[in-house]
Amino acid sequence: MGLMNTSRMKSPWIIHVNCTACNGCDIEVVAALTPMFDVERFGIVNVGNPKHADVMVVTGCVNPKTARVLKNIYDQMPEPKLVLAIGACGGTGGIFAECYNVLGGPDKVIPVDAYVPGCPPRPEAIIDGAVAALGLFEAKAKAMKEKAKKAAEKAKAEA
Amino acid sequence: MEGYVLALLALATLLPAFCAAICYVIKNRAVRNFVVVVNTLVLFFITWEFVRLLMGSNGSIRINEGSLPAHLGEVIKYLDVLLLGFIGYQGLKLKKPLIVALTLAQLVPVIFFEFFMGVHEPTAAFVIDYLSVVLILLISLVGPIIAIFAIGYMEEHEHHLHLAKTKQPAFFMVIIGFLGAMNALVMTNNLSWMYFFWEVTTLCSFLLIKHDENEISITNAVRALWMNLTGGVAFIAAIIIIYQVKGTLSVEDIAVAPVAGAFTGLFPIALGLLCIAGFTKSAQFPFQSWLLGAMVAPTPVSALLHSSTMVKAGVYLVVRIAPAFIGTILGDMVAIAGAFTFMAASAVAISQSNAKRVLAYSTIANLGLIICCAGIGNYVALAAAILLIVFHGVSKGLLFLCVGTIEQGIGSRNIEDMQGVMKIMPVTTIIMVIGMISMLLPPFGVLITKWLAIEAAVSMPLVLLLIVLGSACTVVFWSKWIGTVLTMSYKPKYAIENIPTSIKAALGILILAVFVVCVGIAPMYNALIDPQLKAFHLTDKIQLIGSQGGLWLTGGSNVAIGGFAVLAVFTIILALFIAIPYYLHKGKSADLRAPYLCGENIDSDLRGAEFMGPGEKPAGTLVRNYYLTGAFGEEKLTHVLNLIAGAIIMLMLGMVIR
Amino acid sequence: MFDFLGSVLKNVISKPATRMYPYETREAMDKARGALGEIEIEKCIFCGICATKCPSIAIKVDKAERSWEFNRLKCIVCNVCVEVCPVKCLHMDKAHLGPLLAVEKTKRNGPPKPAPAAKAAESTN
Amino acid sequence: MIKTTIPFGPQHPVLPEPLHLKLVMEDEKIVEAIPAIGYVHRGLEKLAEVKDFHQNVFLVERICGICSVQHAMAYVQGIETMMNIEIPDRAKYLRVIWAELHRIHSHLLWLGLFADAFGFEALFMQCWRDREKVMDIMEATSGARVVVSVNVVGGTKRDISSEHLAEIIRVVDQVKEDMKNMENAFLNDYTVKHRTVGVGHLTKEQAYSLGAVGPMARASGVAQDLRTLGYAAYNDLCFDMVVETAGDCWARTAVRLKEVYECVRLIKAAIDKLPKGDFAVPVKGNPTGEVISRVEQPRGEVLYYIKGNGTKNLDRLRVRTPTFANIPTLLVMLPGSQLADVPVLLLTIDPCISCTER
Amino acid sequence: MIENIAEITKDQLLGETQKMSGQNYRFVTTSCVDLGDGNLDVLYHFDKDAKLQNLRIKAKRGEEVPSISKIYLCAVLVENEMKELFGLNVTGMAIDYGGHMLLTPEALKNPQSKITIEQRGEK
Amino acid sequence: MIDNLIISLIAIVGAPIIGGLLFGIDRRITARLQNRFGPPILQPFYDFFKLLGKESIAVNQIQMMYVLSHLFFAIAALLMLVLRQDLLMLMFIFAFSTISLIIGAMSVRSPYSKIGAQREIMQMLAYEPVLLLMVFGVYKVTGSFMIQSILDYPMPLIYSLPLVFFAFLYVLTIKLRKSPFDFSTSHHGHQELIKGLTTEFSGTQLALIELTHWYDLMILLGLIALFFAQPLWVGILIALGAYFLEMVIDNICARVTWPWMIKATWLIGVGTALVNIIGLYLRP
Ligand code: NFV
Ligand code: SF4
Ligand code: SF4
Ligand code: SF4
Repeated sequence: MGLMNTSRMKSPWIIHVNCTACNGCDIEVVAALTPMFDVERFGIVNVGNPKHADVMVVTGCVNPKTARVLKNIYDQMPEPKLVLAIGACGGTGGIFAECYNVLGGPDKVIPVDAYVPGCPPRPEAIIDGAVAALGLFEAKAKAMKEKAKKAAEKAKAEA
Repeated sequence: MEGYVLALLALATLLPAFCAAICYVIKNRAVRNFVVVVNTLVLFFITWEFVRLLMGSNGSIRINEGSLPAHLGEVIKYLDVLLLGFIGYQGLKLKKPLIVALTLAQLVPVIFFEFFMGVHEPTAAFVIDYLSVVLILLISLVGPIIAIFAIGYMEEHEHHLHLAKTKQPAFFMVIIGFLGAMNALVMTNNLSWMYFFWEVTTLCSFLLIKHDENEISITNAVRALWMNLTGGVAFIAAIIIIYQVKGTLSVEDIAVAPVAGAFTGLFPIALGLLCIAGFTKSAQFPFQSWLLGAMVAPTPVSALLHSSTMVKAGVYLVVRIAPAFIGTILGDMVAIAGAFTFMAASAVAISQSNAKRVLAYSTIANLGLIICCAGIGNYVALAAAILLIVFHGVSKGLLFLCVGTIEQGIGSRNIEDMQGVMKIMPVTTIIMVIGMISMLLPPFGVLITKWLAIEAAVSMPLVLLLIVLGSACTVVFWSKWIGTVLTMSYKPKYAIENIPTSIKAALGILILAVFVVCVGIAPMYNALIDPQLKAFHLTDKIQLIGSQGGLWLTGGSNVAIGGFAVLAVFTIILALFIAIPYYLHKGKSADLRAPYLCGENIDSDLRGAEFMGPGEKPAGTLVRNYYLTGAFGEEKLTHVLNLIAGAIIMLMLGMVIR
Repeated sequence: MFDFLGSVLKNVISKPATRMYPYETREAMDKARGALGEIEIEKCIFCGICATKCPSIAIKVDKAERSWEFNRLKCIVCNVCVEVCPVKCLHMDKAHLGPLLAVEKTKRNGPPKPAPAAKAAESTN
Repeated sequence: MIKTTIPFGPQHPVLPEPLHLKLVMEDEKIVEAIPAIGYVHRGLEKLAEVKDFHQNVFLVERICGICSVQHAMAYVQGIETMMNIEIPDRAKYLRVIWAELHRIHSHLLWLGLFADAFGFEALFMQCWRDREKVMDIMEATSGARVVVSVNVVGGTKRDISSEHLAEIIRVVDQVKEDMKNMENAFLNDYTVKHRTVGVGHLTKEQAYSLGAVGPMARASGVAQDLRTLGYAAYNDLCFDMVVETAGDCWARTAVRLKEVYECVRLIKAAIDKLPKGDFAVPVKGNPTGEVISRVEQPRGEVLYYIKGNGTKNLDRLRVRTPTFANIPTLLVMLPGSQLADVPVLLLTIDPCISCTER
Repeated sequence: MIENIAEITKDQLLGETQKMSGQNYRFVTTSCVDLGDGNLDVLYHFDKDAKLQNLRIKAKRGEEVPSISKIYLCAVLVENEMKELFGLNVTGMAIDYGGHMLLTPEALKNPQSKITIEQRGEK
Repeated sequence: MIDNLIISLIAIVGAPIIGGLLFGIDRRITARLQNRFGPPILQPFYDFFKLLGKESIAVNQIQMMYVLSHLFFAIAALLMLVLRQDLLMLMFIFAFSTISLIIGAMSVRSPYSKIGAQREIMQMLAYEPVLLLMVFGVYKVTGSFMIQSILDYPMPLIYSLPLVFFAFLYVLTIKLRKSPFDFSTSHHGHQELIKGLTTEFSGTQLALIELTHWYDLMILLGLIALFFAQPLWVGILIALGAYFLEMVIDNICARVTWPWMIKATWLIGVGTALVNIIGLYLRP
C-alpha cells in the first residue's frame, strides 16, 4: 500500500540494544550485518541511535538496570516502531530466567512484536525474524495515525 | 546657506559639549535623561540635514576659515595646550612617568609648532564630503543610541556597585562630549585641528575606562592612555613633517594620489606616522591591548569605543589619507599590517570565552580588515573599507549592548554561562543572535565587505592568504557562540524579560538599523559611497555598482565579474522568519523528547541534562565549547603576534625611508 | 595509506561473499542443532527425565495429566533432552524455526493411557 | 572552569555491550573516566549453585558467547580434577582444536570491532567475512555456530570426523592467507597507525601491577600465557607465546594478529598428532572439595574456583574472567587520552562485559 | 585440594599482601564463599610465573575487612563486588561505588550469600 | 529571465534525484568494495520517504527551522551555481548552510550533537581557507569571479590549477564526511559520538538533512566539473570519477582525529593550493 509503506518495509533502520545478553546473540546480530549475510540488502542499517531507528533489536534478558535503559531507549524511538527480541533470553530469559538479577525477557518492560528463538539464533533466523516483523509496519503506521488524530481532536476540544 | 551650514556644524560639535556640561552641572536624573534624549533627536536631525545638503551640493560642503568666528584657531591652540597639560597632570597624579614623558613629547613640539612656526591654517577649515557624512551618520546615530542605552544600564550598574554618590553626571558628560569631538574630527580639514580632537577622544576614552575607579580599571585606563599618547606623538611628528614638506595642513591637499616622484623624501614617513597613529587608535596589533583592557569599563563605554567613536577615528584617518599612498610600498605594507591584525585577532578570539573579549578581538579584526582595504586601495577595496566602517559600527554597537543587557540579566559575561539564556531573555537573545549573524553570514553587510575585500585583494597573495585564514577563524568563534546562546531543549515558558525602556529602545533601533543598512545596501552605496570613491579619482578598471538589490563588480566592459544579490537571499531569510513562529506554535510538548543520553536519562524530564552515573549516582551532562587553547591560547600567541606585528610596522617605516 | 587498496579493489571485481538468504538457502549441516523438533507424543512415556535434565527448564512434564509442555522461547537448543530420552521420542531439527509473534508454549497431551488403567480395572473386577 | 561531562554507554553503537563511562573532559581531552558496570550482571554464579554440575556446563558456556568453549573447558577441567577423572587423549586434542578455533573466531571478531572503532569499515567487514569461515566449520563439527557445547565432564560430546579435520585444515589455511592482507592494513597503514601507535601506552611494570592478563599483558612485554601450564594437550604441541613490547594499541593488535597464526599452527599440529580412541569416559559420583582451575581464554587468564560438597549441586562456583582483570588498566589509560580514542581504548582491552559481570 | 594456601587472620592481611607485592606477585582475584550463618571465607589469589599462591581469611558478614586496593589498585573491582554481593564490609577502597556497582538500589541485598527461605520469600 | 527560471526549476527538482541516485550507487559500490551485495540503488529514496512518514519528535520546537535553513541555503548555493553567479559568494552561502546545521545541532542539549557541532566547526576551520583559495585561483586564471566566465574560458581550468584541484579533492573528502574525516557525523553510526551532528534530528528533519546532502553532493560535483568545463561531459565524467575515488578512499582509511585534520589540511590543502597560485603569479 502506497509509497510510504513500501519505503517503510524497505528501509528498516535498526538499533541494537544489548540488555543482559551473553554476547552470543549479539555477535550473531552483528554477523548478520557483515558480508556473509549482509542485511543491508533489505535496507537494514544499524544506526545505533533510537531517534533514527525503526526497529529495535533486543538481545538478552533484562535486569533492573537494563530495564531502565531499555524503556528509555524505546520511548525515544519515533513511531511507527517495532521490537524484535532475539534468542531464548529475548523470549523468556532463557537459561538465566531463574537468576536473582534477571527480571525475564524484554517483554516485561516494553511490548515485543516478534521473537526469534534459538540460543543463539543463527543469522538466518534473525533475518527471518526481521522480515516477519516488517509485515507489522502497516498496522503500526495506521495505529500511529489514529493516535495522532485522536490527540489532535482532543487538543481541539480543549482549545 | 553658509550660515546654516555653520550653525549645523556648531550644533553638531557644540551641542553635545553643551549637553555634556548640563549633564554635569545639573545633577538631576530627569533632566539628564531629558538632555540625552534631546541631544539624540537633535543629532539625528543634524545628520539628516547634512545628508540632504550634501546631496544637493557638488561633492562636498565646505566652510572656509574666514566664515568662522575669528580667533577660533587661536582658541583651539590654547585648548590644545590645556588639554595636554591636563593629561600630564593626570599622569603626575597617578605617578606614571611614562605618561608624563609622552605628554611632554607632544607638548614641546605642539608649543614649538603652533606658537613659533607661524603656521598658515588651510583656507577650508571644514570640508564635509561623503566619507565625513558616512561617519557622521554613524557617530550621530549609533552614538546617541548608546547614550540612551546607558541611561538604563548605568542605573543598574551603579545599583550593583553600591555607590554612595552617583557618578553618572560625569559619565554622561564625557560620553556626550565624546560624540561632539568625534563629529568635529571627521569634519575638519585642518590636520592640526584634527590632532586636537584626536587628543580629546584619547582623554575621553581614558576618563571613561577609568570610570569605575577600581584598581584594574585604572591600570587599564593608564595603558590605554599611554598607547594612544604614543599615537599622538606620531601624529604631531607627522604634522610637523608634512608642514615642512608640503607647506600645508589641509587634509584635502595631502590626501591626493601621489604624482610621479612625489612619494619620496620625508613625506612618506609622515604618512607612515599618521598610519601608526591610526593603528594605535584603532588598536591594531601590537597596540591591541588597550582596547582589550578597556573592557573593564561599563558596557556602554565599550559599545561606544568599538562601534562609532574612538577606534573609528583611527580607521577614518587611514582611509582619509589612503589616496596619498595607494599603490605605493607604504600602501602594501599597510595592507599587510591590517590583514595580519585581521588574522591574528580572529585566531586569538577562538581561545576566548569572555564574551566582551571575543567582541573586542572581533572589533580589532574588522578594523584590521578596514585598514587592510585602505592599504590595498583600489576601487573595490576602498568601497569595502567604507562599507565595513558602517556595517561594523552598527552591528558591533548592537552586540555590545546585547551583551551588556545579558550580563546584567545573568550576572556573567562568560559565553559558557549563556547556555539557555534563550529561556531567560528570549528577546535580547534573538536580537543578539541576529547581530552575530550579521557579523558572520550572508546577506548581511559585514560578510559582503569581507567578500569585497577578498575580491579586492587578488593582487596581493599574502594579504589574501591572511584574510582567508582569518575569515575561517571568525567562523569558529561566532558559530560556537551562536550555538551556545541558542541552546534550548524543550518548550520553555518564555519569560519575556523585563528590561528598562531605554535599553529596549536602544536595542530596537539598532536592530532595525542592522536590517536597514543591509537591505538598503545598494541605494546606500550608490548615494553615499560611490560618489566618494569617484572623488578619490581612482584609476582602476574594476568598478563596483549597486543595482538589482545587490552589489556587482564589473570589469572594464561593463560585464559583471562578480556580484551578489542581497535581496534574493533576504527572501530566504524572510521565509525562515515565517517558519519560526509556525514551528514555535506547532511544537507540542508531547512531541518533544529528552535528548539521547545512551539510554541513561534519569527520567524523561525534557531538560534531559542528567544521567545516571557510576555507582547509581546522578550526574549532569555539559558540553563546553572548544577554545583550542593549545593552539590559539592568548598568552602564548600574543607575544609572538605582537613581535610579528611590530616587525611589520618597523618594516613599513624602514621601507618607506628607503 | 594505501595498504588496503588492493583488497578492496579485489573485492569489487570478485563476487560478493553474501549468501542470498532467504532467496537461496544453504544446506543444513550434518548434526546441526536448529530447533527441537515436534515430539512424537504417542511414544512418550512421560517419565520426566527430559524435564529434569534440561538445563534451561524449558520442558514441563505432567505425569498425571499425561502432558508434555515445551517452551520454545526458553529452549537453548542444547540437545540434552534428545540424548536422555529413554524412548527416543524427541529429535533435533537441523533447520532453525521461524520467528514467533507471541509467547506461546507447545503443549502436547499424550493419548490417554489405556493399558494400565484397563489392567487395573480388570484386576479389581 | 566548567568541564565537559558526557555519558558514554550503556547503549552505545561503538560497544555492542553495555558498559557505561562517565567522561569528564577538557576540550576533547579526558581528565576523568569512571566506568560503571552492572548492565549484564545476571547472578549466574548463584544460579550454578542450584543446577546440577552437568547442567552447569551449559550455564558457564553462556557466561559469554565469544569465549564459551574455554569457559566450558575451564569448568570441566576443574570438575575433572576434583573427581580425579582421567580423560582420554583424543578428547584432550579435540578440546584444543575447538578451543583454538574459538580463539581464532574471537580474535577475528575483535580485530573487526577494533577496525570499526577507528572507523575502518571495510576492514571490519573483511575480518567478519573471514570469521564466517571459522563459524561454518564450527557448525559443521559441533552443530552450532557460537555456543558449541562440545565439552562435557569426562571428555567431549562428539568426535570430529576425518573429512571435517581435512576441512578444518583447509579453512585455517585460508584464514591465514586472508590474514596476510589484513595484517598489512592493521600494522602498516598510515591512518591506522595514526590511531593506534602510542595510544593507550602501558609499560611492562604498569601492566603487571595492574594485573593485566592475556594479550593486554603480552603486548606490554609481560610473558604470561596459561597455555604454558600444559593443560589439555598443550604440553605436546610446543606452544609458542606471542609477546610484543611496545605496550600500545598497535602492539595489542599485533599480538592478537600473530596469535591467530599461532592458533592455526596449533590446530594443525593437534590434527597431526590426534590420537585414535575414545573421546569421553563415563562419569560417576559427585564432586567434592575445592579446586582452582585456570585456562587461557582469548582475552587472557580465566580463573574458576569451584567448591563441591558431595552432592550433585555445587557449593560455590566463582569465575574471574580476563576482562575483569583488564578493566583497571582503563583507569590508567583513559585519563589524558582524546575522546576520539575512547572507543579505541575501550576495545583494545577486548572488553567482554558479559564475562566480567556474569 | 588447593595448593599453596596459607590461612591467615584478617589483621595479617595487609602485611601478607604487602609481602606478596614485595615478592613481585601479581594479584589475580579474590573469591568469597558463604559458609552459611553469615560466615564468609575470603581467598586472595596471587600469581607469579603461572604459580598460584593463595591466602585465606575468615570473616563474618558485615565485618570490616581492610581493602588491599592501596597495594594492588586492581583489587577495587572485586572488593566492590564482594561488598555488594556478600555484604563483606571492605573499608578504604580506592574507588568506592557505594555498594551499587552491579545492582540497583532497589535490588535484593547481598544476593550471593546463602539466603534462607524466609528472606527469599521477600523477593 | 524565463530561461533562468526554467534552469532553476530543473536544478531544484533534478539535483536531488541525481544526488539520491548517486548516493544509492555509492552505497552499492561501497558494499561491493567490502565484498557485500549491498542495498538496492533506490535505497536512499526509500530511506527518505520512510523518514517523511515517521512521527515527528524533537528536542526543541524550532529545530526544524535550522534544518530548513540548512536546506534553503544549499538550494540557494545550487541555484547560484546553475545560474552561473559569483563563485566566492556561492562559497559563503554554502557555508551558511553548514553553519545552520551546526547551530541547530548545538541548540539541542544533547552532548553528542554538541560535540559533533564543535567538530564540524573545526572542519570548517580546516576547509574554508582551501575553498576560498580555490575561488581565488579561479579568479587568477579567468579574471572573473563569475561562474559564467569559467564556462566561457577557452581552456579547462585544470591545466592551470592542477594542485588547486588536488586540494579541492582533499577538501571534498571532508565535505562529504567520508572516512578518514567522518568524525562530526558518520554515515554508519559506529563512532564515539553516536551520530554526532544529526543525533537529535529524526523523521522529517532527518529526511530534509538527507535531501540537503544530495544537493550538497551535486554542488560539489558541479564544482569539480567546473575544472573541466570544456566540454561539459568530460567535466561530468571526471566528477563521477572523483566521486568513485572518494568511495575508495572512504574504504581504505581509518578515521583520523580532527587536530590532525586541521594540521594536515592547512599544510597539504592550503599548501598545495598556495603553491599553485604562486605559480600563477610567477607565470608571465
Ligand atoms: N572476558 C572474557 Fe571472555 C574471554 N576471552 C572470558 O572468560 O569473552 Ni566474553
Ligand atoms: S539466548 Fe543464548 S546466546 Fe542469546 S543471549 Fe541468551 S544465552 Fe546468550
Ligand atoms: S524423556 Fe522422553 S519419554 Fe520421558 S518425558 Fe521426556 S520425552 Fe517423554
Ligand atoms: S534442547 Fe536443551 S534446552 Fe531445549 S528443551 Fe531440550 S534440554 Fe531443554
